[in-house]
Amino acid sequence: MNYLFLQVLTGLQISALYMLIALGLTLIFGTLGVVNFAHGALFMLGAYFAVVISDAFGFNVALVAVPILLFVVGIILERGLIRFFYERSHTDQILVTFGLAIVIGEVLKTIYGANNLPFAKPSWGSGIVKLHEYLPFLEGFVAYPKWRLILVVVSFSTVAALFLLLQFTRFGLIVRAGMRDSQMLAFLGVNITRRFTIVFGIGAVIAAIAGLFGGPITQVEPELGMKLLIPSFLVVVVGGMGSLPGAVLASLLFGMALSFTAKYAEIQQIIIYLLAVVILLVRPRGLMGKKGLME
Amino acid sequence: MSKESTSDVMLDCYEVSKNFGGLQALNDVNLKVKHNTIHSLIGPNGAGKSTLLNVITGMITPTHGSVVFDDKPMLDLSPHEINQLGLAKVFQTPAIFPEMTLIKNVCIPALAARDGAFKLNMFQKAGMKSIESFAEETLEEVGLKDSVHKEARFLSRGDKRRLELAICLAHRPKMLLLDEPTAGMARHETENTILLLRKIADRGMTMVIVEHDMNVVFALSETISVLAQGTIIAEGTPDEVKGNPKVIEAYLGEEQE
Amino acid sequence: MSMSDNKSFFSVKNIHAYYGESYIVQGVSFDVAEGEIVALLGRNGAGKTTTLKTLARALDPKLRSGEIYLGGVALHKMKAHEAAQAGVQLVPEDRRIIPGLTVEENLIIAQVAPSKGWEIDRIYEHFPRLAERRKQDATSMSGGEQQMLAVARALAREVKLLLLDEPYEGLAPIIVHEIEAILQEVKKLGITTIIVEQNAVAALKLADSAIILDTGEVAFRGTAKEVLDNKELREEYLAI
Amino acid sequence: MEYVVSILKKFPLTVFSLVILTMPFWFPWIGGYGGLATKIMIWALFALGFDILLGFTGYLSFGHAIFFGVSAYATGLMFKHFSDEIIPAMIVAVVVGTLASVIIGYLTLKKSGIYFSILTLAFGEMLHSSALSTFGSFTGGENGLTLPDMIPSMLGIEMRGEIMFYMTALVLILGFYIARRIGDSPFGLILKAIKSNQERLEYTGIDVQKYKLGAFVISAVFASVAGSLMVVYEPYVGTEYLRWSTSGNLVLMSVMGGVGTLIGPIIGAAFMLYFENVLSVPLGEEWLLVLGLIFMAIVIFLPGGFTDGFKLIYKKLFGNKADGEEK
Repeated sequence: MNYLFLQVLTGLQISALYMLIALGLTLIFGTLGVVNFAHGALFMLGAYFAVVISDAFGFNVALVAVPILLFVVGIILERGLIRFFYERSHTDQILVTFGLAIVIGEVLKTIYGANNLPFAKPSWGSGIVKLHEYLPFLEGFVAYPKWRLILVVVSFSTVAALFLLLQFTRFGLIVRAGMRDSQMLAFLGVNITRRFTIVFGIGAVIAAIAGLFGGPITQVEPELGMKLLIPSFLVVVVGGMGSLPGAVLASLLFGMALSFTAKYAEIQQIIIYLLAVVILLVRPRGLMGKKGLME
Repeated sequence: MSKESTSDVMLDCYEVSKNFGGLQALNDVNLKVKHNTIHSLIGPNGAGKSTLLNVITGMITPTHGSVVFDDKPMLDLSPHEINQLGLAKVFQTPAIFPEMTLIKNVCIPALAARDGAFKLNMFQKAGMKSIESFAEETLEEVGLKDSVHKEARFLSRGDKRRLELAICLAHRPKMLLLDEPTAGMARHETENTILLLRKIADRGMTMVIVEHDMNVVFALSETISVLAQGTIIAEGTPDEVKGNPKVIEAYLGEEQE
Repeated sequence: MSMSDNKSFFSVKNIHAYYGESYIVQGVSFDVAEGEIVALLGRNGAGKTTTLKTLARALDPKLRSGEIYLGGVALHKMKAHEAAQAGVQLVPEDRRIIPGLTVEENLIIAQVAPSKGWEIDRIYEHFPRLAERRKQDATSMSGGEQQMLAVARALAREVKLLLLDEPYEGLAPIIVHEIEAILQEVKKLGITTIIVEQNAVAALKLADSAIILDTGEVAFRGTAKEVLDNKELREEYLAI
Repeated sequence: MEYVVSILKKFPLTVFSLVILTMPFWFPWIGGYGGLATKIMIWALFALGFDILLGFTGYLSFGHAIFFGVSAYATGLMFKHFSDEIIPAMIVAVVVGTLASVIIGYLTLKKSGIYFSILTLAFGEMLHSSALSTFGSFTGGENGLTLPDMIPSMLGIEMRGEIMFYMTALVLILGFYIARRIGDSPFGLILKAIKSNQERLEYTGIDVQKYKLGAFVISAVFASVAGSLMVVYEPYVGTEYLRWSTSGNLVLMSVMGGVGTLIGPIIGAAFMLYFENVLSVPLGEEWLLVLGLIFMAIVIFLPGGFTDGFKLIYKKLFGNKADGEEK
């Protein structure tokens, strides 16, 4: 029982970070139709900002400042670069955002060097949680790092918040409608491009949250963006491009697969790629993909 | 005009039905197209004409029914296999290779006819000459001789449709499917197209034409099938169809006396 | 209705529009009086839908030159959402009901941007069928009901110019009569309307006047009756 | 100038060969050195093959490091366990790379667009990860496959220095010749049609799937030869040979040079290696940043890459005289 519980918990914790990054990716793809290879770089930017700001002013300041900063960065990127690529091919989008990812990575390397920046957890997030005290079905002593639990909670809360925003607000209604038929919305007088700019900003904010809470677990170094982008992209594609529930489902699947193969390093190293390849070959549009997208 | 001598059927669609998530696009459609005839398919928008064409060309699989072309069953064949059997489709919006010159556009089907669906002819240059001169002849036939070295995307819309016709002819098909061959053409272009199609048909080509322009339909067809709401409501010669009250109600519109 | 005092309430001056490199609308000009209902006719491929989309200021087709004025406002300088806010309402071909949204959400979304037309309750009064299905996924409705919703969605906005693209397309004859009845009701509202319909006879029943397009140019402008009475004209351009 | 261009057009292969074979004489003038010239040849070959896939068919593979890397490992293992003779090693390497491409191509080419890119990326990372851990005992794991004191030879002649350069240069010239022949052949015509309008092609009686696989395998053969030559040149197999970054660099150089032109990716490869090894000295640590910016600028403003840039400049300078160019 203990073993199973811990495996699942670890699976959730691994999923949590993938989920956050994949969520931003798929949100941007689903609304703007842009394949953003720079999304990993945005996440990395979030982690760097988080380190720098919490070193100077403490983590609690970073908690507020980093999402705001990334929102601004997102808006600037969308207005200054991405919007010119709406009409270009997906290949061109991949190429330009790939270039952007390199540039962001190199800028960070130039400023902060190629080495890992130490990311100190805030005092309220360090230490362990004695799970057996709360969960009677666990036997003996079962502890788990507190920060990892926080990451899981934050991640699922972000998913829930995004879901609520999209499902129950007027802004969400417009965005959902825009994902399905943005041209018709324009015919109804809605300035959908302005909303889409905000969506890009929200995608960047989610990347900021991932950086804030994921940074202390991963290492904060200039390769981080690409390192997480590749599996996150797999999550998005396996989930079905543009499908938010698909991204959640696929990240859970990946997290569990990684957690349950932990004993067998040889398999664990390749399990997500193997899963991705098999799923995509069986279900070409991913788990919950819609017909006609990206084909 | 009907040629009684060849009563054999070239294309036989038998009880074809297609259901798109609850929408019955085709409902037990039977369509027999005879050798060396021009058979038109008319009906209001949304009646299922494009669906039927897509079933015939292998783009979609019907829920039920069978399609036999030249005595060979065609369901489960991929589009290129159907094409290799001798059935070519002229699309409604011109489907061409926009970045290529006209001659190259037409060389491709000529190569497909000569080499089959796949051939590793990577080092071959010889033989291209005969292909090219054949392509040129085909372009001349549709009246595009003067622009063989132009890039296809710079053609006018009417010329793009001619080019597509040339692409289909270069494969030397047994049967042509034409989806609204005169849509978007000016009056005189339409008349030229009628003459051109007539000329091609007279050399022994079987054609299925989907068309809205009744002038074109009546000028060309030996047989007309009228599709409405996914079923064939009438079939016959132009005169028979013109007078059919069901057809007037569903499609031609009530004539105001 | 103030038809006579404003002969060029809506005015199109020499517009040229392209789909990519395809030149579709080739210099179309016409005027429409306030409250007038015009049938825009022509054979398939004559450029009718492209013209309507150009008037609604869609991104594609691209308007390369020409001017469009609605009540003196220059639409040709606007984007689609600005034109819609200025009072242009397109009921597009194939209806474009937004999938994944309920009937009610499809109506709410029409009232996000200024200016509002009918209140949703008023729409439900006039379209009881939609009221019954307000919570249903809109694209699960029948074609006729979706067409009803498309018209209702336009009325949810303040409409100065209604553009109807093939309102009868793909509908069974009985349903066509139903939609016809609805459009006759709409006609009483006195909204300036341009209707594109391949079923020319049905369109002319509704319209005061007609424009016939042929390969991207205006081939005829006159009253609906003139078209119905002129057999040659119909054969030449409408093939009926 | 016009005269120069007309010669270029009439004898592209001769001009190309002359430029390549005289490289040891002129390359040092601009700061290059012998070893770098060889490395440029190898990457140019890799990029040249890639252009048959990306440039002709439009399929963007993010996993071409697979074939480069797999064949590099095969070559290394042959050297380690068999002999230092390069001919058997290279034959085995190319066979292994080709087989891999047939399998992976068959599985991935049914998808297009982003799905194809991501699937090839996934295959690449899968192999990279498994080389690091699963097959670590064969591949040397994280350290790469080291071949201490190995000097590969061909028929007893040691392959290093200028001999290695000329051998590689000849392979590249042969590759360029083959690629051009393919480009002019019916096969090449059909590949280009895939990029132009795949659907039309299917309705024109062409088995598109097989042609795509053909292009994929040909590009993988080029990649395999390049990967094998890399180990001959430098008897060591780095783990990064299989990594996404190798595929990424390949994409960078192809796009910068100009895809679909064959010569473009070669120029792109030369530019990138020259940049990395020579210009990086004055630029210091930030050279990759500058390269990234150049790449972005090209994607944004000059989607045709350097070759398109040359054409534009030529047209600007010589106006209408250039009209005969590039139909």
